[in-house]
Amino acid sequence: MLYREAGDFKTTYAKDQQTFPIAFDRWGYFIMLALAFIVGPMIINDYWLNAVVLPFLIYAIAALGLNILTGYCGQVSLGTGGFMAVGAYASYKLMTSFPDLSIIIVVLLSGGVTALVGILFGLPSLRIKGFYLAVATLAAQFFLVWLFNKVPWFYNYSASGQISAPERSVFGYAISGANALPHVSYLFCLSFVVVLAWGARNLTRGANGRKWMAIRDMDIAAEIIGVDPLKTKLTAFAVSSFYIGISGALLFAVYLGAAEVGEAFGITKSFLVLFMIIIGGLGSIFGSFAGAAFMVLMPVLLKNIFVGQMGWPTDLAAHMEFVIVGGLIMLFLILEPHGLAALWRTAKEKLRLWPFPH
Amino acid sequence: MTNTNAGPELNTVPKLLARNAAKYPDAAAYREKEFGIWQSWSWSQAADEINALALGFLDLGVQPGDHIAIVGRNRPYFYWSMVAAQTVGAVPVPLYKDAVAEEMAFVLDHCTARFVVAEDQEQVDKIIDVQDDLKALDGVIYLDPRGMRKYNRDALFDYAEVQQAGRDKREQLLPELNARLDVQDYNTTCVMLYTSGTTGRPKGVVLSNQNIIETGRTTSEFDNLSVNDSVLAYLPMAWVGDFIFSIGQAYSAAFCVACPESPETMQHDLREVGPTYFFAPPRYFEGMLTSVQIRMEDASKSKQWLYKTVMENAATVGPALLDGKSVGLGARLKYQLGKLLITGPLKNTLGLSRVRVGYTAGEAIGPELFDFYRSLGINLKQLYGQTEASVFITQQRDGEVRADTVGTPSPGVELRIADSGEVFYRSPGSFVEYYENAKSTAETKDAEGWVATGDAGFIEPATGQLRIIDRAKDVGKLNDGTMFAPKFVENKLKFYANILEAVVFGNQKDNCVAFINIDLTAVGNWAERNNIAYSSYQELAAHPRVYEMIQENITAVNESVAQDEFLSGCQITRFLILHKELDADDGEMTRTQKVRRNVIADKFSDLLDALYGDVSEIHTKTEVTYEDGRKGSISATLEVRDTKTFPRKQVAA
Amino acid sequence: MTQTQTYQTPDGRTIGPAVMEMKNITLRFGGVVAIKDISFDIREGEIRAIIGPNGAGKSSMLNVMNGFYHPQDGDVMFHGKKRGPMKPHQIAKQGIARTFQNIALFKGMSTLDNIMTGRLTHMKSGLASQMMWWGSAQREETANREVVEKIIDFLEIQTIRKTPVGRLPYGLQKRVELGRALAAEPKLLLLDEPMAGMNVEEKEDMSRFILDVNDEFGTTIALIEHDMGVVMDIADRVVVMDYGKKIGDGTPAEVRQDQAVIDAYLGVAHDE
Amino acid sequence: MSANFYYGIEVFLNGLMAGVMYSLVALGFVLIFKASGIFNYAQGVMALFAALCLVGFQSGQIPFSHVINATFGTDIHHFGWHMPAFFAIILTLMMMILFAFLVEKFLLKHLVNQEPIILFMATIGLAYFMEGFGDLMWGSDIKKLDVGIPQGGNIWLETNTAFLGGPDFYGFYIDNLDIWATIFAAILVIALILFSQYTKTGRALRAVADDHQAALSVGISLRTIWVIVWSIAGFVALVAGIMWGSKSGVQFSLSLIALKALPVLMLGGFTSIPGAIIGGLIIGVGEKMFEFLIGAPFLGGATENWFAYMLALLFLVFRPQGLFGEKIIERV
Repeated sequence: MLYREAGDFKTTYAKDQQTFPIAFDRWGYFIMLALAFIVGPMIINDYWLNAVVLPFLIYAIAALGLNILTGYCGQVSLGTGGFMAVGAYASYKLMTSFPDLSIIIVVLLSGGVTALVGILFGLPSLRIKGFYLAVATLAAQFFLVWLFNKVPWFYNYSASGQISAPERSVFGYAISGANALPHVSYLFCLSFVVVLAWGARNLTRGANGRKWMAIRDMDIAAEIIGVDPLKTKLTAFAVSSFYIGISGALLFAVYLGAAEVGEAFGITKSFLVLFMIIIGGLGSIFGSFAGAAFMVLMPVLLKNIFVGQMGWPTDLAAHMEFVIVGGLIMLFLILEPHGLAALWRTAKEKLRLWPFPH
Repeated sequence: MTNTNAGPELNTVPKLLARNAAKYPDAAAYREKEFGIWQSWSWSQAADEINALALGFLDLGVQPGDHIAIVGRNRPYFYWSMVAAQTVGAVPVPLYKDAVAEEMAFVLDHCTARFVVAEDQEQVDKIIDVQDDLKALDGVIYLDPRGMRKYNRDALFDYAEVQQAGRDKREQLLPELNARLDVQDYNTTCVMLYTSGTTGRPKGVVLSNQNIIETGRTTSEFDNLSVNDSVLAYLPMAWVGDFIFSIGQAYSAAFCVACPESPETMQHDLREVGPTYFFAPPRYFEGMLTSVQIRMEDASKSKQWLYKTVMENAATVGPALLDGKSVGLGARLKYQLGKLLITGPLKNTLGLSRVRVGYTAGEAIGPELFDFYRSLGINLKQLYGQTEASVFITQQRDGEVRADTVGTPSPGVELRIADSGEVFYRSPGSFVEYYENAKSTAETKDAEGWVATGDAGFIEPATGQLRIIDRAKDVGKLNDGTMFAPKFVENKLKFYANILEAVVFGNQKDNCVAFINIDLTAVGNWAERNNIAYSSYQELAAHPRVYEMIQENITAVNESVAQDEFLSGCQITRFLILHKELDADDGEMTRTQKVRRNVIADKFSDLLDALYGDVSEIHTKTEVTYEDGRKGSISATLEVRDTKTFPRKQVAA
Repeated sequence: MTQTQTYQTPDGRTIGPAVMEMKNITLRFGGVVAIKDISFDIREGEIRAIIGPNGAGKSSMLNVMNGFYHPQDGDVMFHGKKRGPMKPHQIAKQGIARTFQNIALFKGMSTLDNIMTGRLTHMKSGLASQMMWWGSAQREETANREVVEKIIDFLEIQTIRKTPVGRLPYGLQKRVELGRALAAEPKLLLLDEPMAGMNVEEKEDMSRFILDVNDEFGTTIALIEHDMGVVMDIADRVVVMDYGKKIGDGTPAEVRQDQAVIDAYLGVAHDE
Repeated sequence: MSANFYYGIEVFLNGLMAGVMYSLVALGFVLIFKASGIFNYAQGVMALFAALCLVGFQSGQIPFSHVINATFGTDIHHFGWHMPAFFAIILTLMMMILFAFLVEKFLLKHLVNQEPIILFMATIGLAYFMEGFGDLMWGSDIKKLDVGIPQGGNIWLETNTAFLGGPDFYGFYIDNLDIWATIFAAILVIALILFSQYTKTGRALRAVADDHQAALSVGISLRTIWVIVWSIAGFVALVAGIMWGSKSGVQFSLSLIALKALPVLMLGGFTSIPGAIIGGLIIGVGEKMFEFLIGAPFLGGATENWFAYMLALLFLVFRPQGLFGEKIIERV
């Protein structure tokens, strides 16, 4: 209905292949960015930041990462929590061992470290496929968590076995530690999200993306037309882990501040992120965001309803949340197996054809 | 009226090209959807391409006055070929690409073409088939080499290679080129177009630079077309309209000519480029409207309601706004809201949202059809013209648009209505002569330069707008002496979505009868919704319920015909629905989709007799030509039906 | 059979020396012998057909040719060199492309993207530059898009450029798959039953495309079919297989005369 | 022989016992996967749910009492009667059958012909749902489950094996519960095999595993088959629930036995019943022995968490088709 595409035509392949080929979308995107960067910081407050915005941004990165591996390359992974832990502990070790190292570098390096670990656990994917691989990734999950638990070196022999983020700052603004200001950490994470999302989009629309999808859709055919399965899968694992590692680092350094591997990066995290991409939509950048938003907002909402409105004890509310989350996931898979992204796509198609139904 | 002076500065198309290349070097001159994107050429690039090709022509030995035939779908390369031909003093002769070999042979032979620029293997094969009869033919230049690897190269040239040769030999050939450009002037032939002609062999209409350039200039000023405009070139290149729009006007106004990827994707490409200047025959608008209605029928109830209410309001407000009449604020707001919700998106999906000036012509157009597009806010107007006039005879000014007239005389055109009711005109655009056909020339164009249109019509005293009734020669008399104008009735019939074609007979008879062709899309869709099964056009056409529908339509038409003081005699008493669609391949229609009344009359003489007889059923057998050229025959038993007629309105004394 | 001097076909194409030679190939699955001691060659620029009844081992032979199966005995010579143990994707990079009997397109992608995957062997740009969508990556993308668009144009599938292949009718999917193989600009193109399950019209189209490919790009083509009909019209030379053995080899004319072939086809039709 | 050696054997035996438990859960997975191609992540939660219901019925707890109290401010907890274990088990079994029916009706029916991964996700959703539901219904406090299976070390075995080792070996300590579990498991497995071999339904089940059309030809609708399979899986879950429940109390962590069963599946293959059993035993023994020999002494213990997975992983890398799967010939 809103689209006016007549006369919006492409004279070069570069224009034809851009992310938002339709001018209307392009403008919408830029306006949103502007709002996020300019208006966002003004209105952001502690409650929203910690309850919704930060988790959303950080999990969006993880979701992007997992979506690259599972949604684009078709390798189901249940090890996300473990890889986030790698990111978190890497950043912790880096921050504590090199106090002067810029936090930005730290975060990126943490991603790099995670990528390496990812490659390691990705190796079996050449021979193990489908569910077997999914289960195999649990090995990573459990082993890594156990590792960070059992080896004191990782948590600098602290008595509690916890890790806690020292204060670090960018351009003189504290973004981790006690004195971090909401809008600063907001902008910090936002920048990461934007850059990484952009990168993910580029990777998935180009040669790499096609390799990944080829492997996903029909690995044998892919190999026969010249796609090296191992190399391709490993890139997917590496890139995906890089993203997940970064989100782990941010989750720990910027959001949590202190973490104990068991409950911060347990298997439930793996499932949380998995749900995000299922509900959001496999193989879709937009889906990663939609899913993250959904999975972050819903609990907040439910909490407000049951605890806030109905005055239930929190444990009951928690159980109720389980019921509803589980129910919603089933509902979603029944109604729209391809997630919010697919809903969005159909809606958009309808708008473009409006007033015609098809 | 052969004019002796060489005319103004810009008196040839190549000069216009040079002007544009200098004045708007970077403005888009040509676009074509190919390889997934819109390939574009600026005016300077176009000039370069054309000159290279022109030099190539010289290299091939093209002489001034040679005829170069061009056959292919609308592509920049062929427009360039035409201008390149003009540049070297040759005469471009665009042909219909779907013409069969014989038709092509006739034209090529008649104009003694020395070269043909052909699109692809398909066209080349046609020419090879008939080349033995073409003494003058020295070579064929093809654009798409595919499939011709093994062809004998002697008389075959690759378009790109010809251009390359031209570029390579630029230095040595340039002087010759300029020399040839210098001798050209207003009187030099610009193009030769063959009129398919409703009867007899095609005639080669010779149009001079003056014809094309003056028409182009004045008419683009008329609608103030400019370098910012663009047009979609999708109609046959051999048709004068396309030549005027895509060369005459395009070169004088320097606007951009866009070519679709293929005929099938035209609709889609139209939506992509969104031209600002658009011409289409009524058929096209009809088809578009039909598809809109069909698609809306599948829409949800609420959406249909919205569509209905919005269109109702738009129907009154839209045209009013276009005509600059004053509209109440409330209605205006409603219209804007509708524009946001329905009409805007609709225009967009149809690809017409940027259209600033739209024309239709060729046949009468139904009021509701006309109003539909006007209510969308599309400035759709009518013009009346013909090849011999370089198109424009009359056209409607903004704000003076009506469905039943064709407007006031175009700039520089004088009109005269003969006592016979036939329309005559004299204009800078009127043609020089029919090529090698002094006889026909004399018949059509008298000493003072008055040209007979062959159409009967009259000028409304009040508005000065011309109204066309029918082909002059078709206008006849019923036995009771009242006027018989078949087209007038046929058009009224064709306004109904169910009726694709109608052929009415009655000259020298007591009463009128009609052959009907149903519209397979519309009726087929209707059949689907009423789950009526059918396997073929023939079966659907013979269906009793279809007959009933058509009968109702005809009765309605009779009622309205009865209102016309002159033509109330033309009510239809009996009709039948033809068992086949009238088709150009069977010679029943012209390539421009006009019915060939007489051909049909004797081809289906048995049916005609049945209509004037009293049988209620008739068995017949008809020969048909399939797309691949094979012949076959279909036989059917057709029902003949009587229809209700209405008392004539008395001629006001 | 393996004379090496080049010659001209009646319709004026040049047939060069052997591109690929199969030497005494034997392939077993466990106990089952799929291919038994078969030798033949494929010469540059020719259209070579391998025909035989269902279960004759044709597909297995194709899988050996592009290295998906590894024969227990015998050598595969490519451009005169013996081919060592290689992975299929390495062999693809050597310039062997193929299509599949039961279409193996990437369902999740558009026609365009599917054919673009055929270009992957020609795309080298690094991860980083792709992530940035800068320099080499974008140039490469555009350059290859141009090649692919030519193919799309060649196969006359412009209208479905951006349609997800899952939605396409069977015949078109086959065409897209051919496009994907062509995109690799292969030295040797293997077609696995290109006309299987097509109606007459589609078969005609496909044969036209196969001939055009061979004609326009001079691509060497080896194709498998189980019904003789169409193949005999387009192939230069034909290998006939039955029960994993070679029972005939030569020009269509020769093969038609061959008694063993006639028996295999007119005799009791056996399908597994 | 040193005492350590015998302790090693003891660990080995305990490993076997644990392995049996794993197999029990794995069995549930295999049954469902064979019949419907669904990788039922909820199997573990089903065990928890079964156990919760069982305890609930036995102790006459009022379902949803917490919710009711929270919403209406009431303070109700028990009906005040105690139900004999036997009836409670029957009741629970009915519960599980009802559950199977509901799952088919509201979930599976709508997900026919979806990709396996989607179905898998759905079962994860189901797991979440049931976990929350179970807790809402019965409360999340740790409950003791006792259906009369003898517990504690088996004295007879201990005393009669004490002589084996030296002075500091006191005989094998093996929990009666484990022994009973083994026996039950054995019976269960045999029963299942008989069922699938000799009953019409059983054959149908096997047919479905091969292809769905075949199943229909046997004359049983796919949907009934699914209900049956899920009921059986529910029954298996109940047994597992009882064993694990009586061993370590009924609580959330019980649902994690699912995670224990997964490596077993990888080892034994998703479709093989014997695979599930052998796999279970290997894993059970393997992780106990690894912990005993390497984990505890050198790695700071708690290696059971991941050892099973690592083992399965490595194993698969070298034998992707699992223990009993036959070699895959890939075709194109």
